[in-house]
Amino acid sequence: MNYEIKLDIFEGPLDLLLYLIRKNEIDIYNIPIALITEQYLSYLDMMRSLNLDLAGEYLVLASTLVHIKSKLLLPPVEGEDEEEEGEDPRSELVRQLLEYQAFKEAALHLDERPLLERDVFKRGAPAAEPVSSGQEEEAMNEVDVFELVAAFRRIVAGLDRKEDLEIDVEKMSLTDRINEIMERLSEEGQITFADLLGDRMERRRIIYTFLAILELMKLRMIRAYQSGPFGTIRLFPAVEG
Amino acid sequence: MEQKIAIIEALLFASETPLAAERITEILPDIERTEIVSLLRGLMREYEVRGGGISLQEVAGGFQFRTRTDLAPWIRKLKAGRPAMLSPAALETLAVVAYRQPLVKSEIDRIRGVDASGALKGLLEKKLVRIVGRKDVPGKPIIYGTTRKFLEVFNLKDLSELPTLRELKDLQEQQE
Amino acid sequence: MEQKIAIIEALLFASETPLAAERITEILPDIERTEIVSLLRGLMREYEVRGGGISLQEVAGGFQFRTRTDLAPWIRKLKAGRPAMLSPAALETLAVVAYRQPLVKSEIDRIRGVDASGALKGLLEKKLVRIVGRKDVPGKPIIYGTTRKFLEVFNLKDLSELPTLRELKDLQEQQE
Repeated sequence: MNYEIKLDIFEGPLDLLLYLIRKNEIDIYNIPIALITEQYLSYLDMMRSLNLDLAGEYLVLASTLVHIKSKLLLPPVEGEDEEEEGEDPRSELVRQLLEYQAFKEAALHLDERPLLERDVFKRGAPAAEPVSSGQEEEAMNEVDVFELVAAFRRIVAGLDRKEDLEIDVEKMSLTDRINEIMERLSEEGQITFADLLGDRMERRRIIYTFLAILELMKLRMIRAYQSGPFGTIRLFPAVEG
Repeated sequence: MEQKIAIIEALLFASETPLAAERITEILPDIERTEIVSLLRGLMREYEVRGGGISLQEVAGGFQFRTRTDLAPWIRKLKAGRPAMLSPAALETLAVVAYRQPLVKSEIDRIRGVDASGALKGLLEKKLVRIVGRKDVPGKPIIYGTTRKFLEVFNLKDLSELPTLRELKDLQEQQE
Repeated sequence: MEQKIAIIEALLFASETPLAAERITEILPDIERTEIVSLLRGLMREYEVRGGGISLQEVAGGFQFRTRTDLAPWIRKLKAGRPAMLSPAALETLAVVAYRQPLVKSEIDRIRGVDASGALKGLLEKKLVRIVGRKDVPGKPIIYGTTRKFLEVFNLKDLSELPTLRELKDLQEQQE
């Protein structure tokens, strides 16, 4: 049998460190780094000997601890900045630990609340559906885009040929402009190039607006007229054929 | 109120189906079945006398809380404005249009592997998808794209804000 | 019971999600909003005094009938299934998102000291966390926040009801 046990006693290296601090009844503001580093490393050894998969983050914190330890051993360097001299090499780690501890507590508080479907329950039966008139305009729920990507991913996963997975930001920007132009044209009937740019005269916006117009002309979706050289460019929707 | 009646009331409320007296006896084995039945009848009367919006009714071999029948017009009003949910087929079609626009229907059909006509019609009616134009190829097929309402509903500033598949995959990888 | 209270009670019972006073005002336009709120409070008190299995609670910006907390053991027996529990990793991630929102994933990773991808995806799927937008910095990372369902599940009226996070000020004070 494989030892594919996931060691989920600790939520990560910070959690392990907090555990060691508590176990040794240490003041978090005055961590004896040598002792804690030794215990931390021996814990990692134990995890390794059990063939447990060790997340990279554990090793990162190990090296941080060793680094702090060595800094504490060095005598204060002469000529160093006044402020730097007083800085405890442990303070950044302490700050991180305290922040993490605060959220760990917050998580426990969340879990203590009366949770729906655990401690409190809503009406269980689905409400009897009264026949809707169907006349009113349907309101739309705000749908999370996560569901949309997940849906797209499901389809793409089923395709033989792998579709191009990435969003082409350039293409999307162009499509945004095309959509905007068509919507404004259907509302306003005609529009000038300057109107489309508005006050936002950014280089990218100008380029994409211009490309969108070219694309729409190519698709025979719009017609563009210019009142003479350097004149105003007016856009009209092409008559649907 | 007596604790055992409170428990029965909570069970009736939380149950997904009409609750039979037998089922309650299984959960409260210390109480006789006959007592449970009389407690249920008492509860029914209490709600009837109270004349509130909820009544306890005997249906399909069990007991269930329901809204009073004569209040149906208001409930209908509540449900009428209810936000419509997109069906999985609609959501998939919308996803294809959103990520691949501007595109023609045959492209949607090809990617989804089924005919998308129905879903597409629904999305057009909901004004999430619109006709952008016609492609300049034989047959002049209609080109589709998403609308401004699509951005509103999905809380997006613009299309380039759509999450990429890679971002979703990155979230997934740590799963196991 | 007065007819308007009965209607409100029926609406609360029929609604799938917590019902806001505003929504009730839309359905009963002849009643002032302030009156509706006081009728709701009255109804809450009535259920509390009665001490039955159901109580009316203010949650996620609305009002909703729920079973009394102390009766959960019996309802769990009825539902038989294990209650949906969140893992410690999911709870920690959720706490970070709830208190620090809107925020990007790298911030969650930094605070927790581990990669939060798996937990984050689980929370997105459970609809406790949602994609709010993208941050306007290089790479345009996705911004996350909590949902209305988060408030509903954790029995919170709104985000301000979250207990205050133990301040990190302690550190500075200790060092002085």
